[in-house]
Amino acid sequence: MNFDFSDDQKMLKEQVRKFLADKCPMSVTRRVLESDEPYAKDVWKGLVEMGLTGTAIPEEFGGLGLGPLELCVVAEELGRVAAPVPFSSSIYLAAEAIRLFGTQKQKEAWLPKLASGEIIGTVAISEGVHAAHPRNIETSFAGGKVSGVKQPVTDGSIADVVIVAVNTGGAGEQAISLAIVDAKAGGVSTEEVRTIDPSRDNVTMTFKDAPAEVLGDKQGEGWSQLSRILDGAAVLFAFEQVGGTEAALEMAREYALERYAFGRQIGSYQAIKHKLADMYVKKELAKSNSYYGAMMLNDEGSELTEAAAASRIAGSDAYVFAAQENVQTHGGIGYTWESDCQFHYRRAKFLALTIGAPIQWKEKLVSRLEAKNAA
Amino acid sequence: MNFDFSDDQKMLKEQVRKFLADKCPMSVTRRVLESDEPYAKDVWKGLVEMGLTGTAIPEEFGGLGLGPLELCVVAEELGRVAAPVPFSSSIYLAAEAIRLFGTQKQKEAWLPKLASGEIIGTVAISEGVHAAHPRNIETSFAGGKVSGVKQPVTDGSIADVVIVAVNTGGAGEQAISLAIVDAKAGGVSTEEVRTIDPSRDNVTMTFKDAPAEVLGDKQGEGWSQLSRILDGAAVLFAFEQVGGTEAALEMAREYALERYAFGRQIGSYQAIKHKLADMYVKKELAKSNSYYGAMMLNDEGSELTEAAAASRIAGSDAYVFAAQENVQTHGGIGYTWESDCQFHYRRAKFLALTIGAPIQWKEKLVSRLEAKNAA
Amino acid sequence: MDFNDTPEEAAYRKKVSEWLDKNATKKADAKGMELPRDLDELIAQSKAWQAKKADAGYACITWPKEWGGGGGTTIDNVIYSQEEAKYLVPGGIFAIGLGMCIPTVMSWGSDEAKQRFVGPAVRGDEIWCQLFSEPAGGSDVAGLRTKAEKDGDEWVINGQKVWTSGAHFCDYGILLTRTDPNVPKHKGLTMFWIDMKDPAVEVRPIKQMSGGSEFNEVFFTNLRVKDSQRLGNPGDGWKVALTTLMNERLAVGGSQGNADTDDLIELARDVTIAGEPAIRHGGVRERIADWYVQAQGLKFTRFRTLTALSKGETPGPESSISKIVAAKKMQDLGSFGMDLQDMGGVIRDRKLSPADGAYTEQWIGAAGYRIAGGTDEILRNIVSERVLGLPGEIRVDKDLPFNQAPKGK
Amino acid sequence: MDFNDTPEEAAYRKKVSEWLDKNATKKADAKGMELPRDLDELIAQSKAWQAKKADAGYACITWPKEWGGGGGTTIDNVIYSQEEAKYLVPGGIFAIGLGMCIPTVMSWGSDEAKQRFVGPAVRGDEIWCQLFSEPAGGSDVAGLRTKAEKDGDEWVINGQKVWTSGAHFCDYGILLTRTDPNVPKHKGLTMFWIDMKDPAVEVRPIKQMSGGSEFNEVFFTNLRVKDSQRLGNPGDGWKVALTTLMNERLAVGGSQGNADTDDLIELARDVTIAGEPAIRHGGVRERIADWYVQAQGLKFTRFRTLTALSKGETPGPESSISKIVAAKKMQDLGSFGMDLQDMGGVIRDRKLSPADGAYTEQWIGAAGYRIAGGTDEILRNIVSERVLGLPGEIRVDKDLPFNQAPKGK
Repeated sequence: MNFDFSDDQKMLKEQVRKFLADKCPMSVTRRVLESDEPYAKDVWKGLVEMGLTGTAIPEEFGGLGLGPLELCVVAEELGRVAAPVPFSSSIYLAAEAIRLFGTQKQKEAWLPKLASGEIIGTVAISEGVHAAHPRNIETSFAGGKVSGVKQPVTDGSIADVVIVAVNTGGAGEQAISLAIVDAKAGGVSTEEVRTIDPSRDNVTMTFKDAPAEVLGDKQGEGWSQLSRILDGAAVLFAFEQVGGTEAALEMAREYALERYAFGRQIGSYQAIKHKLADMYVKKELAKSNSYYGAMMLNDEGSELTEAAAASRIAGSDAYVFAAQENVQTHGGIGYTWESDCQFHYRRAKFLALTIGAPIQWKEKLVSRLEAKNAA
Repeated sequence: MNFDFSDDQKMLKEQVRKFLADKCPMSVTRRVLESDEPYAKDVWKGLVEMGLTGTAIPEEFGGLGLGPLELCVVAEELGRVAAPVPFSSSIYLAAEAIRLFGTQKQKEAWLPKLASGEIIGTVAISEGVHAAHPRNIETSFAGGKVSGVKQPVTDGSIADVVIVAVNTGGAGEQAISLAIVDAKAGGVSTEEVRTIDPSRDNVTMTFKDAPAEVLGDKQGEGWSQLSRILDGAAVLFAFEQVGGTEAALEMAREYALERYAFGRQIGSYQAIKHKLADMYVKKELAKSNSYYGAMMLNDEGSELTEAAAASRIAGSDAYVFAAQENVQTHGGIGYTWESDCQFHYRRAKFLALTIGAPIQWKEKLVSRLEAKNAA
Repeated sequence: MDFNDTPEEAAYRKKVSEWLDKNATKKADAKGMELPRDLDELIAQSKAWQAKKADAGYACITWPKEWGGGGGTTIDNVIYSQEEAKYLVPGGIFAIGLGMCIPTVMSWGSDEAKQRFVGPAVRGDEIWCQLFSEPAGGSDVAGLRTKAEKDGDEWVINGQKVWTSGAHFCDYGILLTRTDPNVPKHKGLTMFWIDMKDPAVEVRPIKQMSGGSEFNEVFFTNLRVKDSQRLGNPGDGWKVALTTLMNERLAVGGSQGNADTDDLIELARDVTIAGEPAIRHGGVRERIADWYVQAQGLKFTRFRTLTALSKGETPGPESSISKIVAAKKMQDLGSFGMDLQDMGGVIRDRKLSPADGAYTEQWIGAAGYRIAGGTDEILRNIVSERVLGLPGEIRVDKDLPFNQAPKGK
Repeated sequence: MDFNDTPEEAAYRKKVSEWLDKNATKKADAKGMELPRDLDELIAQSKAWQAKKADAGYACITWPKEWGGGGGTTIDNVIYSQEEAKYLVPGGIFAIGLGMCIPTVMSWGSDEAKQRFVGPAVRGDEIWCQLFSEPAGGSDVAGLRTKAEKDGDEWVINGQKVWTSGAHFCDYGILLTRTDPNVPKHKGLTMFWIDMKDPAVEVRPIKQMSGGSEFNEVFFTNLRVKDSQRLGNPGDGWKVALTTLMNERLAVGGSQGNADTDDLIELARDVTIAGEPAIRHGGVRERIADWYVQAQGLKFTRFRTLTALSKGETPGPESSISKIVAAKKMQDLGSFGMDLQDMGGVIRDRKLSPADGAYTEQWIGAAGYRIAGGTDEILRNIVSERVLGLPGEIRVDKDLPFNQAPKGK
């Protein structure tokens, strides 16, 4: 039984944590949120220099050739500071998509640049407020050209390469493919879209006959590819959520210890004590589920989908709860613009929705449990 | 705006409350629960003598000719003491069924005896652990004879007349009729079935060619009749649940004031204070919904079904929560057989299930809301 | 049991709606029309409308006529509000002044003060705000630190207030200060009325998480007020403040967010879960049922309160539960509405979002609503103590001089 | 990151399972077989099995060999338990004695006491119980009132204990008494070991709401014990008790009820909601997902703890959350399983109910499980104080002599 990260992985975590504590305090997140700056270039640059963008990219493609476990510890630290950088879009999603399903040629073309941070990638799945599904993805791919509108696309205004879920015709899931679009090769325009978390860049992305090629060598496999890509991302997002939960709990804890009401620390009232205990309980459940998700991801285990869904459900529940009750613990001051509480409040919900809402993941999970139970 | 009971109705409530406080303390409920006694005959006799069994039965059939509102105030008091009597089976269900849908002849045959308490009635709907539905009611009615097995049937071992949901063939809801069976006319046998609330009588009732006639003059209307009967019962059950919630909250409150831990009344700890506040909030929501249910029932209003469902959902939620947290507030002693906490714990769940679980009623409610919203 | 007016109530309602028909436009008929977004215009319109109401006896309906009120009953007031709500008329900016400040002046002010201020406030000529909360206070209002020191027959005031609604357009305010730090905190307070236009008063808007700014910080630098501006005796400030606070939680209790179960039904028809219409999803349906039952429960709890009022009884404590339920429901329903939009739920743009963006706005707003005018936790304390009679919190600072009580940073 | 044993662990596991194969029957192969329902038979079988384990070094694996233990590591102990759980063997009746009582005797007892009691307890020849809780105590264990008065070199004990597991078949017990009511409550306690068969000890079973009787009340009427039966100094009883209590919450933490999400899936396939299969109902599916995630979370939290153990680290506080989650889940899942059976959900008859009546039994049992060995509320206090470092409760009785502290009835 060795259900823990290795000493090397823990050391990596410590390095990332130190770097972000130093270079990415909440004031940086605030700067990006309040300005037109799409992301914190200085922080991103530092992460690139540490080689973290290449963590899980094979050495032959310019990465460090480490695995998902290392990516998980990085994710937890990025989540802890609500880092305003395109790491999840470029690495958990775009790079992983190409690493998993790209042809040798596609890997050679894109992975080295993504690893080196020379370019930024993202994925474009959603087409508005309707959950993406083989039946409602209308963006088309024909004759090597993609046309359609994706919304929202996270980090879309800064993305150089976009993995786009497209409809290539055919029945059910076979209708969907994933296309690689070079965002700088024309036919792609973006318009900023306002979201609940302006510390992350989001756009409406319009494709007009944008040159593209299918990811991998076969069409019609996009839906199952997307499912696997999102399973992996769900585990990594869950580590960001665990980190964020820990940070929100720590903020609430510190305030509860320093703030006095009626001559007592507010942290001495059971309403606050038990609220924080509940945050802690949810955080531990999320952490333990995420550990298993990390292990399944690392082993490409047979329970990856269940473990990923469980990580996402527990992680979203923990972070949203902690972020909400952190504001509540702070009282009026916690609801002001000046307070840092808002960054977790926004990011928690952003993470819980961006790769699909928990209620959708619960469906995915239970379908699997049903199948296993029937077997 | 007069959203309250009348002074006469409040006076009636006071009388019933005084009588039950005197004649039906928890020791009586305990006596019935611990013995083979199917119900508290002495209490029942008193209720009959006060004419309460005839409350909502028209004078021409030997009742007091009062309405549902009066029945509601009686219900609240019966619920407060978790009275071990067949009032709900005989009056809210059997008598109401006959009053609403019986022929003149059927009313003349049964209502006077039900009003006078000379006989006891009940309904037989469920056939085991599968929610009753036109597709799964197998008890048959043909050639004036009912055959089949109903389980559980509340107050079945003491019932003289039973309204039975039967399958008379045909499609969908038209397959269902309600039959009146004279339990003493042969063909009916009962076997006691153990339930979570032994202070109420419950049996498996077997019909073997039991002589019967259809309720009303037409077959195939049973399902819609049953729906209306259960709407009315839901409101009356909700008043029992409100009464029970108030009693459980009062028990918890008294214990929280008299019990000391670490040198303080346990009622001085926020974990207990806020728990009891939550009980109070749920109780008030249940009460307010039930008031509207009572008004709709009294007016046969167009929103009766929505109001009844809302009363049942809020009432079940409030009483089950209050009963569970009353045990929790009492700690170890609350879990002992000697404690009276168990009577609310049992009765709360019993009431929440007996005329259908809340999750079924939510379906009924939302179907109506959908229809209205579409309109 | 019915929703009908008594004959008297019906007559009054008829009179009111006839007057409203003459003097205002029904929302139903007001297509396209809306209240001015410009604050100055809005204030001007509000003042004009308030004056009209005062002339007709519909401003401060329950107050005696000699004070410019309507000399009516509480239920008259409820009926008027129900009817006025059907019309497109400005309102709100006088609520705190007439609901909290002026009643305090009337109970504790000098005859001169009453003569001077009540009339103009009723007519809407002058607007009032309430200055109690402080950064250090929060739920513990009496923990305030703004200092007032006697200097001849004047008082010199220094300190800061926070969460003051309307401070930037108000003419006057009632201000709670600490005049004696050497006695326990509830005993050293004194109340004054002040001129908000005094240069020694600085108002700064507070930006909220939502981006809006409905509240202000107010700073006092050597603000000098006459002893005659005192409301009640020195040291009686807390007793005076209770007159005011009585009404606050009612005042806040209103808003429950825009989106409700009907919107949710429409949204659920439009979006899908695992490819199926969300409205067919049992979990969505259970939430719709639960929130509908809560909304109905609150609505009919209000009706029970109104009934008590119309019988001349003082309403029961039921109303105290309203905000506990409404605030959490507002947050959860908003949050779930966003979930139903899946990845698109992060969008905060009224044009792109269902229900005009209501889900997102109420999810954000609820974070403040769960705190404003009494947090969830304070309200549960109030219910358990005032309604259920459970013991109050242990007050370690009860008998300590304020300047010796533990305060943290 | 993996679930594999280290080579040492694997070797030990192999040794264990080979021994178990020789000496017991796998549950998988034990069709029809079951442990005796008769208490005396069960005790006899339990003692025989415990003796066998002791001979093989599998009783008290972590204890030194000279005390009859196995001289093994904590993880050895975990591995043995994991393996033994696969076999149909009696266990449990020694848990409190060996988990709580004997360790207390070993830390605080005289050499004679250790020599006399440890060996027989390890072999299962003698069974021990723990006598701390009292009617007046509850969560406040130190509030106990059972009196021990010195009389020569004996103590005379009068009073009552409650919630004592196994008192009716135990040979000995450790008893916490109050020897000085004139000092604050934690300071006036003294611990003794006692002979449960002494005629001055009366054991009465407690009937639970569930109908079962797993606990007892124990009454002492002029029970005389030698001063040599004292464990620790007079007045040090609380310090001694902490040795014992350390382990209790772990001991209780186990049971989570029988029915879990797999049973729920099967039940939901069988029953209907509004005529449709309940398994298709999104609300049912969400609950299955949520409870599955909780169960997995608890399982992998245990794995994290085991990993810490196998690395020789002391496990983190994670384990303290287990019962908070498990107890409420047990109650809610049981309750919902009953709801799915609709009107039939009231039936309490294993023959007529799904999952052998598990939903009903666990719903009733959970009412006690949420209380036993630390209520939900006490456990949240523990997490917030010991894990998060938030302030402890204000102890109004902290410095008061016990006989002057407020106690209510």
